[in-house]
Amino acid sequence: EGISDDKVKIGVLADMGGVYADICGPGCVTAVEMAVEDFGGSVLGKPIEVISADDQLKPDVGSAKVRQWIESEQVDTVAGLVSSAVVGAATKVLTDNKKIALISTAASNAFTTSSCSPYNVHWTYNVTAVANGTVKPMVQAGKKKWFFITADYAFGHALEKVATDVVEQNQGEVVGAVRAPLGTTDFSSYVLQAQASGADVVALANAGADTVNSLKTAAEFGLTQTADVAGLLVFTPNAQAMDPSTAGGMTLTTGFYWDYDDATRAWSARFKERHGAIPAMGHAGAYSMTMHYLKAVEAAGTDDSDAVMAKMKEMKPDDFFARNATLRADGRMVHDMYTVKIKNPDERRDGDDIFKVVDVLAGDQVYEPMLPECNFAKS
Amino acid sequence: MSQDFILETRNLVKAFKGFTAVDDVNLKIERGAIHALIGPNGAGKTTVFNLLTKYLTPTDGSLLYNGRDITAMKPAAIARAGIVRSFQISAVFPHLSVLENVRVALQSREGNSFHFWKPVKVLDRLNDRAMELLADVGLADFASARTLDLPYGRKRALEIATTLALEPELMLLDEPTQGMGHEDVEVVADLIKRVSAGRTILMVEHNLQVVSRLADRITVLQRGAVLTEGDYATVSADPRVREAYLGVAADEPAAPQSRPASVEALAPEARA
Amino acid sequence: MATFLGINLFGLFGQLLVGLINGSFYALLSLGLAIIFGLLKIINFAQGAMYMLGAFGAWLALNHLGINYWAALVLVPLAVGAIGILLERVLVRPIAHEDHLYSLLLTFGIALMLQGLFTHLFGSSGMPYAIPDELKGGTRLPFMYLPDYRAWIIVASAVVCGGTWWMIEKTRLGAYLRAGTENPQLMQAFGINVPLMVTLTFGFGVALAGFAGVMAAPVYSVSPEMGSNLLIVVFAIVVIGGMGSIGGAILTGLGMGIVEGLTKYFYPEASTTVIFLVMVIVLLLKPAGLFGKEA
Amino acid sequence: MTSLKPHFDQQGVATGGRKSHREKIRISDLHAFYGESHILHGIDLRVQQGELVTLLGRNGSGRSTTLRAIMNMVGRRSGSIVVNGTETIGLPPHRIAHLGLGYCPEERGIFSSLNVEENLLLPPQVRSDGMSVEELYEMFPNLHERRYSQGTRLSGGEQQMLALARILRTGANILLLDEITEGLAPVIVQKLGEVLVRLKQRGLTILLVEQNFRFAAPIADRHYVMEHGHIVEEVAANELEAKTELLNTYLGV
Amino acid sequence: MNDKKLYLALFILALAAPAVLYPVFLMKVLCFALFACAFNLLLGFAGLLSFGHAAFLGTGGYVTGYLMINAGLTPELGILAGTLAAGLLGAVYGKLAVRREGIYFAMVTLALAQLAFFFYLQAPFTGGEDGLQGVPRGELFGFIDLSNNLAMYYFVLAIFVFGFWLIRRTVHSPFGQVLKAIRENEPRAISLGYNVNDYKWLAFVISSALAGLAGSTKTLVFQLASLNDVHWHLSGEVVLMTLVGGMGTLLGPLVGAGAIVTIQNYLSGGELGNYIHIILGAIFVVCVLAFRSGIVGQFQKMLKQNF
Ligand SMILES: Nc1ncnc2c1ncn2[C@@H]1O[C@H](COP(=O)(O)OP(=O)(O)OP(=O)(O)O)[C@@H](O)[C@H]1O
Ligand SMILES: Nc1ncnc2c1ncn2[C@@H]1O[C@H](COP(=O)(O)OP(=O)(O)OP(=O)(O)O)[C@@H](O)[C@H]1O
Ligand SMILES: CC(C)C[C@H](N)C(=O)O
Ligand SMILES: [Mg+2]
Ligand SMILES: [Mg+2]
Repeated sequence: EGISDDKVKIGVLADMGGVYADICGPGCVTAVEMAVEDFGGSVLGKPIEVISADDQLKPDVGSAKVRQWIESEQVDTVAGLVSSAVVGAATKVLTDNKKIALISTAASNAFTTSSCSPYNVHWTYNVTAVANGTVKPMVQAGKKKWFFITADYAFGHALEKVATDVVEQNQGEVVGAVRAPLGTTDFSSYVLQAQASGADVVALANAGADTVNSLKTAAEFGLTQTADVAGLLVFTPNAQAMDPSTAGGMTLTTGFYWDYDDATRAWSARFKERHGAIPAMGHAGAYSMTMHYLKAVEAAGTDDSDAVMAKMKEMKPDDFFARNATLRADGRMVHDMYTVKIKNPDERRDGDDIFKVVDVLAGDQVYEPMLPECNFAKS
Repeated sequence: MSQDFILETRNLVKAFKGFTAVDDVNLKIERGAIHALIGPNGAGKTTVFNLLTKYLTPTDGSLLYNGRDITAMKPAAIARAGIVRSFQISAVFPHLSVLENVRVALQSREGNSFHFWKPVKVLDRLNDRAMELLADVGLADFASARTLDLPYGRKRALEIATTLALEPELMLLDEPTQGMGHEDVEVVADLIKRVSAGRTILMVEHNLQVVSRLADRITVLQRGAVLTEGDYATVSADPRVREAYLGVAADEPAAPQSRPASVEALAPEARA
Repeated sequence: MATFLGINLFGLFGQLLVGLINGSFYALLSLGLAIIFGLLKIINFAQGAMYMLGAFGAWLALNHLGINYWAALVLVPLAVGAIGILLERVLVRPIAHEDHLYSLLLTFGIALMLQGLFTHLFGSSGMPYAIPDELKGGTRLPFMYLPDYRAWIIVASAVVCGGTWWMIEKTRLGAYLRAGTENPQLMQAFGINVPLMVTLTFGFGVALAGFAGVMAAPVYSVSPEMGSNLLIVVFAIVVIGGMGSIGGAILTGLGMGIVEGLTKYFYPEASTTVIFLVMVIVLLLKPAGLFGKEA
Repeated sequence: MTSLKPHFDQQGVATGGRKSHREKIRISDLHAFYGESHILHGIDLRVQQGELVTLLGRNGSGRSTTLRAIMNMVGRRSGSIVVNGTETIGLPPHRIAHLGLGYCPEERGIFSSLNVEENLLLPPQVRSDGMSVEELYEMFPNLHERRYSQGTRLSGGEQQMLALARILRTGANILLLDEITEGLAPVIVQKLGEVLVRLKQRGLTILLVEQNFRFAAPIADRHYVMEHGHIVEEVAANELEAKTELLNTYLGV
Repeated sequence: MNDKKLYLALFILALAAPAVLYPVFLMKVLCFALFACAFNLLLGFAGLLSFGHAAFLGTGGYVTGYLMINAGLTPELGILAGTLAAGLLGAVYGKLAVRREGIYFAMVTLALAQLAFFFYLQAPFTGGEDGLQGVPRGELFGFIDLSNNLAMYYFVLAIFVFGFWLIRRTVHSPFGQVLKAIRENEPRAISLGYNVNDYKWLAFVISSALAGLAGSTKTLVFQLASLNDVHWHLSGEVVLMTLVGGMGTLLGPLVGAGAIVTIQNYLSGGELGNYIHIILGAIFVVCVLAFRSGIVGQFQKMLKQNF
């Protein structure tokens, strides 16, 4: 009972200098720190401490760090958590040690399905949500033939798979797919293959620079004129890196957009002031879930993981980020998602004005239903 | 077939891109002799040498060693079979001690060279033999010196000791006295004479003094082919040799000087 | 559509052409590396970072100085070359006489620092750089749509590579360079200012990477990581071509672009590995590389 | 012997109307170092125009180092080296060459990345009156025959010829020659002797390091004997006979 | 012997270390130290720069990990299997690589390692970039529970001591003597009748097997085998460790591995992570410019000068 070691210590594990650093790196640390400050810096009279580490996008580095935090630095929970590979390894260590994983940015849906755990919390989005959000309406609107340019690693494969399911469930057809190694600089070969396939939609099942580069090449080779190009997972920094004249008009799904309403704008302004750039969805998610965690600690009167977890699932998340939200028993936070269109150059006020929200998707329509075996409330 | 030849080349040819450096050479090296290979620059001496030691592969022809065809053997195998060459410039292991240099050579006949689990002490039983060899070449006092620090002539001596450690039947020496001062030339020449007992030596040498003193038989190469062969007197009297190599008019007598003792002897070597 | 053995020939032509375009970048980059290695015996692991500097240079020039693509094509390589000269004078020179391994580590360190610095300054997501208006659009070939800019890449790279090759292999200056690599001391005793020559050569090799960077900016995203991924591939190309062979680096660069392009078509997962497979095979069959002189 | 003897007296005859200094090389108190090791300990020597001076000594006595020090190719050097009236102790090597020096190194320094002809044409001309390529090919027919062959593919002796020929083309009028007869057939050595005499007659100044005393003796005007980095003796050509004993002890001739 | 005393002191320090330092950190240092020592056997004592040594570390790791998960081996057998597998791969790769010299040798090893990387990336059993997660540490000889960090630590220490001893023995053996001769003057060694390629090959096999041993052990410690273990960055890192410590010295790689792992550990925490590339890069530059003979090498020089 009470607070172990007389403090609540949160470790932020993120990519500080690699390709996802803009998506959840130093920014995630800032977001968590903001949450702690907004919470008042202490809980149940004990100080809250934030430490952070760079996982270098390596599972071994990340899991070793988490192990060290738990075994010798009294960390109570780990937030951030960017790349699915790292998160997979880190959550194993956390679960073994009964510590909570606050996953804000990783895309895989495995953490609440195939490798679900009573200590995983997955907050912002996942591959299913973005695939459903983006793919379903397009297939239903008559774009039946799909081609995938997929990042050749677990995340890309997972995204391609759920998207393929969505296409097929809606009587569409996948006419081809090509797996490009992570960090491919030249996509022209793949774009030509996509072009030759005669697809209506070429879906980019990749992330970060890969998305930016593949889209750029698609535009250059005229693919954007003969087919729709859909970025399945696009974070705001990536969207900013795209040439507005080619990206303009592209539809995608996101868990958060800074310019949605006054509440998001207010928080985002504070974030930008400290971080120097507008928040990506993982940043906002990290803030939101840290807040929720701390509230649960306060409500539970302890930082014991099981008690806190129970409280987190019992309390309803509700803030500028989590709209119409519930934290399911499997650890999946289900909330409103947004269909957005990338703005054309003439629609933009400035460099931060990139998305136009065109639709709000209810969480339970885009996230997969809970698997019975992951319903920890029952077992 | 009265003579015993340790090494024979049959119609040896080496052609480099559009250039035949060795052209149909038939050499016969008599067992126990000191055989010298001389000839103008670019005649193909070094190339023949490299062919004999397998640093080059013949374009055509064959090599016979003790009657056995060795044309296809690898360099290291040739060495183990008893043909060992010395190099033009100090081929020593600079950061090993003088003793270790010789020991490495002795070790190659020991059969424990792949034993990485044994302590190096097992090599100590080679020390006596190594010291003997060093004494033979006058290096006994330097056994523990670092080889790098030896003066040039001593390095040559060490190299010969190392070569002897392999107990070669046939030693190949490429310009053993090149770049040496007169003193060292003497020392090395004496050494060669001494170690030639019981083995065969084939050498390339431009220093005629050394050749005349040591060689039992001389083969003169020119433009890749054998010009003539014989002992020093015969060869040096051959007008073709004198024109192509020695560089004196055919009517002047050519003879190597004995030890120069006066300024008279300080004249160019080609002069009488 | 024309097919042969079940392969779509038109598709294949497209892939070959695309491979050639990529190969043009490889050729430029490996040429720079080959000059620096072949002539100065410096293994410049910072070459990738210089390529990245070239691309960022173009971006900065456009966004902060209002310098357009065409001017950047000239100015940025000069600037990158100047940075190279500075690096050579200040950092590389002091270890010029040490084992090659050290120059490799040093330049690797420089590359890390530059990459870290740019990530710190500009983030990791990359910057957009638009294709210059003059080269927007493209030509419809029977088998593919060839963007004008891509055609320009082939032309520009061919001119620069060819000119460089000619200069090194066919002129007196080139002979000085080649000889200077082998025995700088003696060249200096012949009256040639070798240190200056080394510096300028390094600068030139690096400027080539900067040039490639500017060329790349409109087609690949301008990001801090863009060079590091490319580097060991380009290095492999230099080795396959035969270290020290200038023509070898160029031809192998083009060739490997094509090999990689075909792999992307038939077995994309292996596209980043195929070059190493080629390297193993080549080195085992031809120790000094395809165009290298055997020792 | 007379046939090869210079046709002028020991002082030589100044040829050419150039207003250059009679004293071509003046070295005083030269010290040279390789890293930590102190090799030359205060060398003093001078060479007049048109003179052929040799440096004699045992292996390792510092003769090559003296030549290298003149070219500023040693680790560090101090003292004074005046070439053609210009102090060179502070000059970088490439500037020194342009004072009209031609250096033929002991290890020959043939470039393997260049063919024979490229090697021959490589060193920039430092003066206009060097020998022409045709003349050189005539002198060394082997080189002509192998002119498109890679430089280091030449035989040892051929490389030696190339190294010498190479600097004769540059028009350098002060030659620093290190063991140029090494590994050459007697017939070529003889020819080289004639060449050096001819060069001298053209007014060139030659500083020669030679192991082959019998080659050097008849053509040299003076000899310096070195030991352990010092100059221990200076012998004029006409004193040779008188000093044979002495030379014997120094050189073991 | 002075050496012996130093080793003994170090050993006692190592026995006591977990009382002060986090055992997993120490184990990481030991694993990388063994890796670097194995690498240095090639670079420092045979003059061969392998730029693909991660392939062996990774192979050891993957094989051990796979067998521990799927075949339920005891840790000692798992490690043995990983080591043998790495040695076997080393035998094949070595056969090809020793035919080339210098930078070409380095490039062949790099290229072969890239092929290995591709294999582990694509092979179905490796878990792609997730790696092989959740490798059990198991019970040593069936009764010592290694999930206890201290027990694991002493096991790792024993492995390291064995590896180090073997390297030291190899260096000071008849075989080591020949290696040294080959490094000094290869043509001469050939002319003395040595098939130099066979010697280089054996050194390569020993080195790769020991690198595999390090990888197997590391997998057990971290319960994870991942693509980073076979990535060329790691091959580069081991060069750095060796150089920082002092190549060609026995203790150098140990010191270098300790230094680099410590620095990385320190940098990966918190705000500094942002600068990790800049700082690591600066370390490279400073090392190369100022401390080329490495920490141990520099130290030895100082000793020589002052005594
Ligand atoms: N690898 C090669 N490629 C082409 N030509 C070569 C090669 N090696 C030697 N030659 C040529 O073959 C001829 C013979 O060379 P070799 O080295 O055998 O001469 P040599 O008799 O040893 O002469 P020297 O007395 O000058 O050393 C020379 O003209 C040389 O240029
Ligand atoms: N690069 C170097 N570094 C260190 N010491 C050197 C170097 N070169 C020569 N030495 C040393 O300098 C001394 C003089 O060498 P130098 O080459 O001048 O002798 P030399 O009289 O020309 O003899 P040789 O007949 O060997 O050419 C020798 O002791 C030699 O070991
Ligand atoms: C976009 C990225 C943050 C996704 C990440 N690569 C993952 O595997 O989940
Ligand atoms: Mg606590
Ligand atoms: Mg020869």
